[in-house]
Amino acid sequence: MSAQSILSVRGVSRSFRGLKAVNEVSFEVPRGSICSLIGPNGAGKSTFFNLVTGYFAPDSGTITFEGRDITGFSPVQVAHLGVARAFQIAKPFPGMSVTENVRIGALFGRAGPRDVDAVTTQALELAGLAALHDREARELTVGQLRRLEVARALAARPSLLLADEPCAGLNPTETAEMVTILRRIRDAGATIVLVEHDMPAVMQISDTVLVLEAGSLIAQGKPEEIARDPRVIAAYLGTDE
Amino acid sequence: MKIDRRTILKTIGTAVAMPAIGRSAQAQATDTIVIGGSVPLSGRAAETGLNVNNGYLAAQKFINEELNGIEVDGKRYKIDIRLFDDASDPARASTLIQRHLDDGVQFFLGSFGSNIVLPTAAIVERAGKPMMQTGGASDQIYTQGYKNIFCMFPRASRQLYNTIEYFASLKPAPKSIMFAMANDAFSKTLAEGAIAFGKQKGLPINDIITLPENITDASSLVNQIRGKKPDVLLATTHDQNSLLIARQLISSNVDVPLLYLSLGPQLKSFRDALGNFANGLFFQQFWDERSPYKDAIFGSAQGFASYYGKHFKRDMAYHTASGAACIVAYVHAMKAANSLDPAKVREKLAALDVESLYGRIKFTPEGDGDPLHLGSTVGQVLKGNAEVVFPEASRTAAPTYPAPTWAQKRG
Amino acid sequence: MTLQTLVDGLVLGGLFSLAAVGFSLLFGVLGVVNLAHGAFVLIGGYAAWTLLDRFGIDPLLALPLIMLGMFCLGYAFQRTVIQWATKRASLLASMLLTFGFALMIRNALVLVYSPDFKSVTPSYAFDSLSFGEVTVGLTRVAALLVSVVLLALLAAMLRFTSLGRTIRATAQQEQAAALCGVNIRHVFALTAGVSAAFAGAAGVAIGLVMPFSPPDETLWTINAFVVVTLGGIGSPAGALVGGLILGVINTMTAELVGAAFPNAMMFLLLVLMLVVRPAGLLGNSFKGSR
Amino acid sequence: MKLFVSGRPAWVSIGLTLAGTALFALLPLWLSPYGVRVGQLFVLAAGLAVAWTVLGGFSGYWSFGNAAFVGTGAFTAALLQLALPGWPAGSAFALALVVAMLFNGLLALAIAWPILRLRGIYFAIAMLGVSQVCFELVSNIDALRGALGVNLIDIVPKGVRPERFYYWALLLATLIVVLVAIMVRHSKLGYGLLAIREDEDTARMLGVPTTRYKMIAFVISAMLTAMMGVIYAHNLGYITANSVYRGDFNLNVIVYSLLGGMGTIIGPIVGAGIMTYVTQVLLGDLLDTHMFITGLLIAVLVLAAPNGLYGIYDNHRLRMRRRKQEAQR
Repeated sequence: MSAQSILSVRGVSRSFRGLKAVNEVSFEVPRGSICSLIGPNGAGKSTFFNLVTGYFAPDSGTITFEGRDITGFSPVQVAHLGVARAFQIAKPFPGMSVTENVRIGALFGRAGPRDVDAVTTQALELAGLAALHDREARELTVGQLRRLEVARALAARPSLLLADEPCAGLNPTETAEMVTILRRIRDAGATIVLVEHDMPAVMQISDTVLVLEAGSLIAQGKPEEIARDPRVIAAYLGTDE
Repeated sequence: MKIDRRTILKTIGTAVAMPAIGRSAQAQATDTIVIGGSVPLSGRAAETGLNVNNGYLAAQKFINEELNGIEVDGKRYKIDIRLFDDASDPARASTLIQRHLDDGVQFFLGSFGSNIVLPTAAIVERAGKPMMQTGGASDQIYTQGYKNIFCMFPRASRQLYNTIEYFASLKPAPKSIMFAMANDAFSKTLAEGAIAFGKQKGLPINDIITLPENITDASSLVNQIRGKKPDVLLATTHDQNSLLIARQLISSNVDVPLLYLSLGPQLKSFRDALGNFANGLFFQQFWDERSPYKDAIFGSAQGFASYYGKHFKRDMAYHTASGAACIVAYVHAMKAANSLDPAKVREKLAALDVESLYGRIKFTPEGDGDPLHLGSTVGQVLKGNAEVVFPEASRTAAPTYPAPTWAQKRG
Repeated sequence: MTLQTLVDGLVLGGLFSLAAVGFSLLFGVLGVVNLAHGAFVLIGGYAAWTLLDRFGIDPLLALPLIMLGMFCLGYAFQRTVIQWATKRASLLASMLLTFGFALMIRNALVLVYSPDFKSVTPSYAFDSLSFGEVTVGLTRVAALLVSVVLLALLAAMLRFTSLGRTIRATAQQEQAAALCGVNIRHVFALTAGVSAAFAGAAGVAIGLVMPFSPPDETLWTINAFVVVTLGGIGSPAGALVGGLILGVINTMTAELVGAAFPNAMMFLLLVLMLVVRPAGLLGNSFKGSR
Repeated sequence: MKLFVSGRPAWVSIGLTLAGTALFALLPLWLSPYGVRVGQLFVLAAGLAVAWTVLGGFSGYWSFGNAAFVGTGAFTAALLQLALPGWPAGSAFALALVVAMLFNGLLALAIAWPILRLRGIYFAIAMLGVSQVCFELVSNIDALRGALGVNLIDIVPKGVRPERFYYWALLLATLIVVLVAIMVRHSKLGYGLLAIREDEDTARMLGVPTTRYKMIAFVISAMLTAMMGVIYAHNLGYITANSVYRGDFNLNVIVYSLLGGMGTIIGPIVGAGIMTYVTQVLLGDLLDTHMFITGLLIAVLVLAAPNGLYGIYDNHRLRMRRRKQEAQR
């Protein structure tokens, strides 16, 4: 493992009822980068997130985070080490205010108890939610909810943020906002792994792109390389074979 | 729908806003004697509660309507009985008893079940007011040193003395006696008292079976009887469970020469449910309307029974008579004291020794009924009627022992 | 004696099964826990008592009539009250609603029928059947037969009729069924009707073998809980298995541990079963177990 | 370590609670003894409901069996006092109270892990089962005396009216319950519980130690409920299993919370106040229909105001804000 990579995945497989959802996947995520995971539906992207965050244990292979083998750790343990996840379908706590939502992220993240208020405020500002801080989550729009999801994940002070389709369903303005927010997060020192379908957004912000198809990693590289890769094009558009 | 909800809320709002906690009804109005208390009218004890309730009301009705009240210290008073439903909840009962006390009620009637009677008795005792009751016979009530609590029944552990005497007099003598008791304070002390007395008498009490307070199935008891073939089974269970036990014994064709169900066969509904099969069943009988008792108010036991039958639809039970006797006892005590001072009335209650529709009313120093005068007799269902068969002095019919088998009754 | 105990347990279990299957169906299909179920059972028992006492109609003949009446009651209960509650509040809150109804029904029964116990005793109520060493009351056997036949009919109805298929489909995929043009409200109400009809039938069977009074409603609701937890949710087979096991455990505990302990054992088993296998032995026939 | 992590100042809630309690403590000086006893019922109901809220309201794990802890608390204390004849009343009471709370805490701890894996209705049913098991065992095992009943020692000091003494004792206990609930609510634990209620899986994802938190809340709730149970039992003076393992303790606490506002602390208190007033005062005179009306009330409540009075207030607040925003636009 290189000193620069924060997350390193070696030969990880996981199957469900005989179906290989993730098959012998290996890659490294460099520290401080934005790394996008793309692939058609059912390619194993969400399963992969679940494996890293400890929701499922891999059948084989190892996952190393910041030099530590976290294979088989529970979600709580993984979260405490500094991995946070923002869900594709935003799952804020609907009965709580925006601040309370983010505060929970901060409380159970790596901020010290005295820093909770500061971290919460900071996360709210970073996600552009400061003006909405006393709204209840159930009052927010889809775009605002998505940003709340990111803010809450961020408040945990993660060194690695796993963001599950943060731009899905957003209009172009909202997407642009989200891209800016993700960049700001990276600039503040976190590493981001992104699952995203919005190709323009992916191409805009990714440092590396990984392509999964049917559970296997079929390509990885810089965005412009990936865009030209024939296997990727075939996977996305389908072939007539 | 919004309108609906608003209307509902508004209605509730107005309903809630009306009364206030600290009502101060002048209870002791010039020409009425208020007697307060609780009865369980919902929950498991409601059946007995209703019987007691009707006894109280029958006495009140008779005294007010037929006698135009009672005379104490040269003045005529009507009786005003105020009851509430304690729902067998001790906290609710205590609260509502306190309300009566605050309202100035001087005389009390008790509820049913020792876990209700004891907490309320403690409050009434502390206030120095007398309480007559006919639903709390567990020994615990009479070992607290209370001075103001009186019960128409002897304490539970003494109630079956006549029954045990009867068992001891049986010929041929029973070779084996089985007890089945429900796990509630009353049934348990009732059985345990009888067992202790029976052993003292040298009776062969070989099996003691404990049942839960409420049962849905008596087959284990039936099987034990089938296996052990006791000559006598004495079950201290409440009527619904007694009926289940009887029905299962009949439909399993398991015979007991002497089947004694402490509570059940006294009730007409119980005998009706079993038809011919009820004949021969033994039970604990406290009262029979044919008893030759004279009564200063109703004239006689018979007089009470016919008055009750004329004015109330519900069948008579011994709890109805004992309820009426509570009021009769109060009347006697008040007249004897010639005063409505609760302390004086209490003195006279404690000293009471008077014949009534229910028998000779006399209390032990602890306040429960004198076992000799207010104890139970042994009853048996004969030709569909509840008869008293022991002791011989008060018998209305001769006992049939051993009772005919189920098969004979089928035929 | 152990064979006798086993038979006694099975006969008792038949009653438990019948008294629980309606509860189980409603729980499985609608997710509604009906705390008024025991009260429905009692309504059936009181109906049988009234018909026998006032009109001399034999309870077994009255059974279809009572089931029909209870079906209508259940249908109306669902369309008016429960539907409203589940739409506006949570499923857990709908439990409280049915608790409120249980209180109302119990109180109403006291007012109408007095708090006294009632006993349904047709002429054959005291006859018995003997098989070698084993003797069982005739009405108990009749009650068991009624249970088994009705449970089999219900199972066949769910499996083979179009109503049954619709109910099953709706339970599994509510939205998909709605898209296919199923009138969900109607199907749910039909299910509630069937549930109440079976509660009523159980009331008749219970009335035949034991006296009952209004406070018993709690008992039959809680028994239904235990049966469903033991056997599994939503299916007649689950109710049958759960009921029979419960019955046998009842009589066995009384014989082996002590007559006072069947209830304690029953609830202990309920808790253990929930912990080990919350969906019951046969699982939830409608939704995947979790 | 910072005690409170809440943005909303917990000290305000604590101050209000203390002030409110002081006010309530003075009430007996004006109320009739009957009023004081109604007050007892209210304070008891409020204490039990808030104790239930620590688990049920905050984390959404609705227990249908808190009577288990009322009863087991009462009987632990009663049996312990039987075993210690001749102890001075004060110390026997204190010891029994502490032991009863610890015992119930241990009982809760012992069943917490398996039972708290169940969710929703399954947890509710399992708790109902637990309370029934406790009731049946205490009733039917002779040594536990549930059937015969037990007398508790008299702890009322000379010269104090018993109804006032127990009113104050219950008030003090309820004050403790409410303070503990406020502390839980505003601590990290409280936020974790709320997160569990909103979405347990997400909470786990965010690093909330869900299992541990649920267990802690369960144990706290059980101990507080047992504390209320012990004082209630002393107030009765003599208890049987029937008087403490009461089915209405199981469901009423939920009714109070639903009426006042689920998940809040003031909600169950307000709910307990309203229901006590209605069922014990308004319906106290009714002989044979009060159960019907209580049932009707519960049904109407669920149908008309599924989120309780707090829900009505909350909706109103949201609507007002929305209107204001629209006006600004």
